Amino acid sequence: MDLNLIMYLIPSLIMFGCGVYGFITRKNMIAILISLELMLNSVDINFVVFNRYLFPAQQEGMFFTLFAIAIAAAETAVAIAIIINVYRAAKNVDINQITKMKF
Amino acid sequence: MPLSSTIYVLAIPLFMFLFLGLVGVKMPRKITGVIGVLGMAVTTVWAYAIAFTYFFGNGEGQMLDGVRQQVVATDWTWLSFYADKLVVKLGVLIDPISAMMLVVISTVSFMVHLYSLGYMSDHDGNPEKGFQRYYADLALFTFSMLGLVVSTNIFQMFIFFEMVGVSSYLLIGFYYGQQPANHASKKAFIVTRLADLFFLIGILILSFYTKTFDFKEIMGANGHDVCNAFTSAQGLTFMGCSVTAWALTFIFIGGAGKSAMYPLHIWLPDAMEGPTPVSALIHAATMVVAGVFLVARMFPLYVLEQGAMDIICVVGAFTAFYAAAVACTQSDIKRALAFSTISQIAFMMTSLAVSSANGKLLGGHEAGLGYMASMFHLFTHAMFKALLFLCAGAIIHAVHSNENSKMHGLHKFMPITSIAFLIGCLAIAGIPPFAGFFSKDEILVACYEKGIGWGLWMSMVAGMTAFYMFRIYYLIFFWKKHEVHGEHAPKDQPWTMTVPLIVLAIISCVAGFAPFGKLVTWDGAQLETHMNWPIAGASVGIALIGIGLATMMYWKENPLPDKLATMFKGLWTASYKRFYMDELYQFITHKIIFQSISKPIAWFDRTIIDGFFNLLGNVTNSASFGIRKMQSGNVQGYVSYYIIGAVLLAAVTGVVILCF
Amino acid sequence: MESLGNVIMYVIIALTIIVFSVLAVTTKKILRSATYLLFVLLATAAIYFQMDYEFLGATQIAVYAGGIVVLFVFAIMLTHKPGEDAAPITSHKRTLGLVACGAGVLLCGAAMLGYAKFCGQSLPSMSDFTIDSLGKMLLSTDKYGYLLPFEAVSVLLLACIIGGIVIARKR
Amino acid sequence: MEIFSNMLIYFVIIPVLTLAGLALTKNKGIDAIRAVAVTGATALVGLAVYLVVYFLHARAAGDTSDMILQTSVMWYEPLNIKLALGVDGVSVVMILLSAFIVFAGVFASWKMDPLPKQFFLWFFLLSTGVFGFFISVDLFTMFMFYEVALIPMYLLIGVWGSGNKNYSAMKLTLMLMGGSAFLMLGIIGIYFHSTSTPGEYTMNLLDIAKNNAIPHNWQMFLFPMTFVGFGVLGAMFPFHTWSPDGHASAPTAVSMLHAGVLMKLGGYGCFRIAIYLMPFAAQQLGWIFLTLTGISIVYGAFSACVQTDLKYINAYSSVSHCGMVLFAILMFNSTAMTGAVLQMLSHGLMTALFFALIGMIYGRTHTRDIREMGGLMHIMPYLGVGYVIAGFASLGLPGLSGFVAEMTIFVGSFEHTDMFHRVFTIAATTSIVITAVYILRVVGKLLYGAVQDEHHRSLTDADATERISTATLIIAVAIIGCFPNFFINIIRDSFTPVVQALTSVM
Repeated sequence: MDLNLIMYLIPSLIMFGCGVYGFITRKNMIAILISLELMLNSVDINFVVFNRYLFPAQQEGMFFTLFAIAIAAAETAVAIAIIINVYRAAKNVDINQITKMKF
Repeated sequence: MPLSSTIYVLAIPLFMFLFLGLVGVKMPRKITGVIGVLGMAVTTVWAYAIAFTYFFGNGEGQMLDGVRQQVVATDWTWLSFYADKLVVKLGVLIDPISAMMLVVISTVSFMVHLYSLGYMSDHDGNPEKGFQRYYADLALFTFSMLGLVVSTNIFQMFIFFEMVGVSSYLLIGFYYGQQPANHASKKAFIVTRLADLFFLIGILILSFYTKTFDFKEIMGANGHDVCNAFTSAQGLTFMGCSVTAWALTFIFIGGAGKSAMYPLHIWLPDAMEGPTPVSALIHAATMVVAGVFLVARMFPLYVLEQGAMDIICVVGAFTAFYAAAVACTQSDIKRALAFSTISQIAFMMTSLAVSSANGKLLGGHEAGLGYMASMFHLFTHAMFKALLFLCAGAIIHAVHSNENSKMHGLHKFMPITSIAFLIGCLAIAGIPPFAGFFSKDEILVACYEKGIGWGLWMSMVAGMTAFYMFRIYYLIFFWKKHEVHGEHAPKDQPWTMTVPLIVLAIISCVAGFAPFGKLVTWDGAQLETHMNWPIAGASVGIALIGIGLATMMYWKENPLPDKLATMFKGLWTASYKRFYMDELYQFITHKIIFQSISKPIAWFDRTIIDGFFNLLGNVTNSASFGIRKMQSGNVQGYVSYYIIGAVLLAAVTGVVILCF
Repeated sequence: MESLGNVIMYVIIALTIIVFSVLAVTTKKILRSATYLLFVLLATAAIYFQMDYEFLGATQIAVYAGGIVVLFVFAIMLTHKPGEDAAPITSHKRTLGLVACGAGVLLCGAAMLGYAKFCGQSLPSMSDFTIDSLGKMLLSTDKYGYLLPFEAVSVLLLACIIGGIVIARKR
Repeated sequence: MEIFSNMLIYFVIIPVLTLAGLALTKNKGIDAIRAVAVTGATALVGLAVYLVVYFLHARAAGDTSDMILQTSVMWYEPLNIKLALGVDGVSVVMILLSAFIVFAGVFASWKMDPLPKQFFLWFFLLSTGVFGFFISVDLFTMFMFYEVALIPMYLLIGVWGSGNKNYSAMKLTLMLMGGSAFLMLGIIGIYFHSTSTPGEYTMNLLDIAKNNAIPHNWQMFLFPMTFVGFGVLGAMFPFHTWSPDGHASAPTAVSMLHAGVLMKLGGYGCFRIAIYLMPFAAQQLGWIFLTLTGISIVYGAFSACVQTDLKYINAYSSVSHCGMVLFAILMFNSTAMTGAVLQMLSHGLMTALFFALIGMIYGRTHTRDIREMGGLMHIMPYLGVGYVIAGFASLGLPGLSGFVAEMTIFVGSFEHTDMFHRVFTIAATTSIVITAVYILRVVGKLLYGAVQDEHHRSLTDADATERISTATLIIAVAIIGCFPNFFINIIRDSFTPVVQALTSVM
């Protein structure tokens, strides 16, 4: 049995779908962030897999993923800082409750 | 006096209108009145001089082989619809009828101007409020009427038709503060406007085929040479009738509106709400004959179109009878006189129309007798009807009422007025040697020539005329002793009012001897007229019967009229109510035009059309409100819409790619 | 033909990813959610190893599994009482989420399977790609050199550090 | 700059300078504001009169070109948009009309309150658009000035209006904007078919007419677009409903300018763009619009019969009269079209007069409901007489402008060789009776009769500025009515190219 491109893409797709679902349904900000990480991760997988299967001579996909990981880390750090700050102000991380800055 | 100076006959009243209307308002009332009268006096003298020059002078081109020629004295291009053809000119056309009309209009107008000095003032002889406006409007009317009769083309005639309509509107509504005058003026204008609409359509049709408005170009000099375009258009038919018949009938309707032919007569009795001198000038002597004048002016064309002529004949004969029947029962003296006017104008119309049969003039060597008679009657009628109205004005001024129940037995108090009124009555009844006898006799002769039925019918109406005129006369001046109300007993009026009465009475006595046949004929050739003694005798006999009947019923107070009224109650009421024509019009205007057309249209506009556009607006609005909810600030919502949208877009693209 | 070990390895990885992804977004306890995320991330790292990208896998483990998940756990600890359940998901949102993710997955899946026959080949061999060349590429400015993004990311990280301090510092 | 040597550009520059002058005045300095406004308006009238003289002189000197005073300056190279100026007889008289109405409008809004400065600013911006429209021969600049004239309307009604002003302003602006959307589509379509050599597209309508390159099937699509676009502004049935509400809410001077000039843009555009450039479609589709305009004429008149608000009566009467303008334009012969321009002149002046008088009466009685007024002639004879004269002009009394215009239209229309058109003309003539009905109804109720409201007895007659405003218009109406040939001679030759284009496709 060959492990071909599609076989890696399918789990990645499902991971992405779960990320979308979680992002839409979750109310907890951290949970939303987790869903976001799922989506990012699935995209990373795609980059790598496409790179590896279709263009084995080049390394762009790999590098892209590398930078994406770095940026994801930065983003998560800032996001969590914001969440903690929000929690400090509102004693809550539920997005439905935090409407003070809306409108 | 050169004929080209006729323009000043028009210019003076126009100037008087502008002067009195703009400057006169600031001047003392009495002075404006005097200026108005003087202006009119000059106009009158000038008009007489023009008429004299035309009839008796021998200027260039006036007489040719014993035929009096039409003279175009002035012609100024006012409006050119097409550069070379269809040009509206304002000009002066002098021919027998317009010269005669100049005399009629200026005489009556001058008399009315003079008379109004006295009439339009209160008890102490001070002029009323609006005196300047009154004289300005009179001058405007005189100008318009003069302009009408000297028109060189049919469009100029239409223009002045409108102008007389407006000045009549202004004068009827002189007492605009009073509701009846207000309504009457509106009614007069709208009814005549409706008629003018038909006139306009007639002009449009006629000019479409002949490509000109000019009388001379359409009918040739003196009406002998009708242009080919007209005769060839007679062959074209529209809905079964020739287009020229349509055109001429429409033009006649225009004239019928001004001349108060049935069923467009309804404005005239109401127009009596205006000051009485105005009624004398406009609604008895001049404006109401504009329709007759119009038909007379286009007589050569009508002769060629027998269908239109027959319509005029029937309408005229019926109106004469109808109005006479109504006049027999009216209690308001001005209204009675108004119906008498309608009846007499119908005489003139009929007389014009009976002149021809099968496209040819009747009467052998007296061809065109009806035309001559009609113009003759127009002339005499203007004089004696103006006289009657001015007398009525004097009476009304004395007793402050139009109702004859308030009068009775005035003969002792106002002898001059009474005699003048009697002369007018005799003249209209057709008793020799007063003016009406001669003209009415010619008309009856013309009618008998057309057919014995027409003659008998018109003779009967002539008898009715004598009856109702003397009924009015007796009810005003005799019947019973006058009951004096208040301090003032009625008396003859000041000289400004009696002089016109006397002058007009004298004219009414002698005008019948004028050699009309030599002066005014349809083609300018002289016409030898002979007294037709059998017919003349018979008509005098009928008139005497009418007078006798009136004397029997109304000379002294007696129960006979009441008894007759109860005996023929339905007929009497119908006649008193003018055979319900006003109610019919009321129904048409209010119930049909306002309630059934205008209201639904206005509703349709507000509800359906406006509603549609409001609906568009509301739909957009509510759609926006619906969409606004999606813009909630909820990122999760945005993501889901984004994803769904992206998926849909991808799906659509995929389907499109797969399909093509 | 792949070795059986690889196939077994793949099955384990795929199952881990699918199961723990689903669990990560459905569990009610937020701390568990973070833990499941950790498993998913580790499985992802395993994919990278399978693809012969050892450095990437290592980074994944170090940064994601080691750094980010720990951050999550700290954050959760700070903001949540232990044992607290997440609020139940409203049915409206669940429908919306299911529709969005279901439609997306179905469409992409359909598209992918439509192209499946073009991807029949097995893992191609990769010419010598060593840490050495990777490091050179990261710091070179030639073609296939990544110095600029590298520096940009470093600036970004610096900004993040400062930003994180500024945001989270007590006032 | 070459463009500044053309006097036409000053019709735009003067209002702009007036705007600048107004901007410099202080908010409270009412005298300075009035002085600037009057100066600007007077300069416009003077220039317009000079233009007429210049035009007549040029024609007399044998200048037979379609347009005189042509100048063209490149404005936006990539799309070949130029600032192209030029006037023919029609534009000359329309400019004269606009100048007169702006002049009278300034006097009619003498006591404008509140914010007089801002009012005059918008007022002159509107005038800029109007004049710009009439002097342009480039589709783009025409459209631009058209929009410039439209937008101030919203604020002028919305801020200074009365009654249900927000609704009316919104409705008016939206409907006219809807019209201009059609129009823009039409103009873009024309642009891309303006020439048969690709890549040399032009917006200059004289060039487009000369190229005559719009394919017939495109004409059938673009003609309705442009005609409806302008027809909305010309209050064509069924797109007229903005007019009653808009006029009823607008302040006096705006009603004057709007009914007097802005609605004329519609008629002018219809013939200058829609018919001139697309004669084939005009011949093919003319009957549809002829039917609609015919309906407008009679429908507007009937609607006016039962209205009770003075401004509504006048607005519906405008629908009827403007319907006649479009009706005559669609008759495709130079007499009827000349009549249409005369009708534009006449209706412009007369409606402006009406609105001025209504504004003055409303300013005194604070009601426009004719059921609540009566016998005003006793109290304010000057205004009363003015109203009667305006009414007479409207119902077509000879000697005033309405008669000349209507008769030219009727005679010209009836000369059409087609029976359908002639029968329709007869149907349209009935409006003269209905017009008389509603005009006399108003006059009878409003001015005649007894005084309805005793409080009205203390009211005053017109003051000096009001007299200037109305007298200007009355004199203009009378001049057109008495000496129509003067205007006809200016106008008529301008239609030669249009009629030629129309007959060539028969």
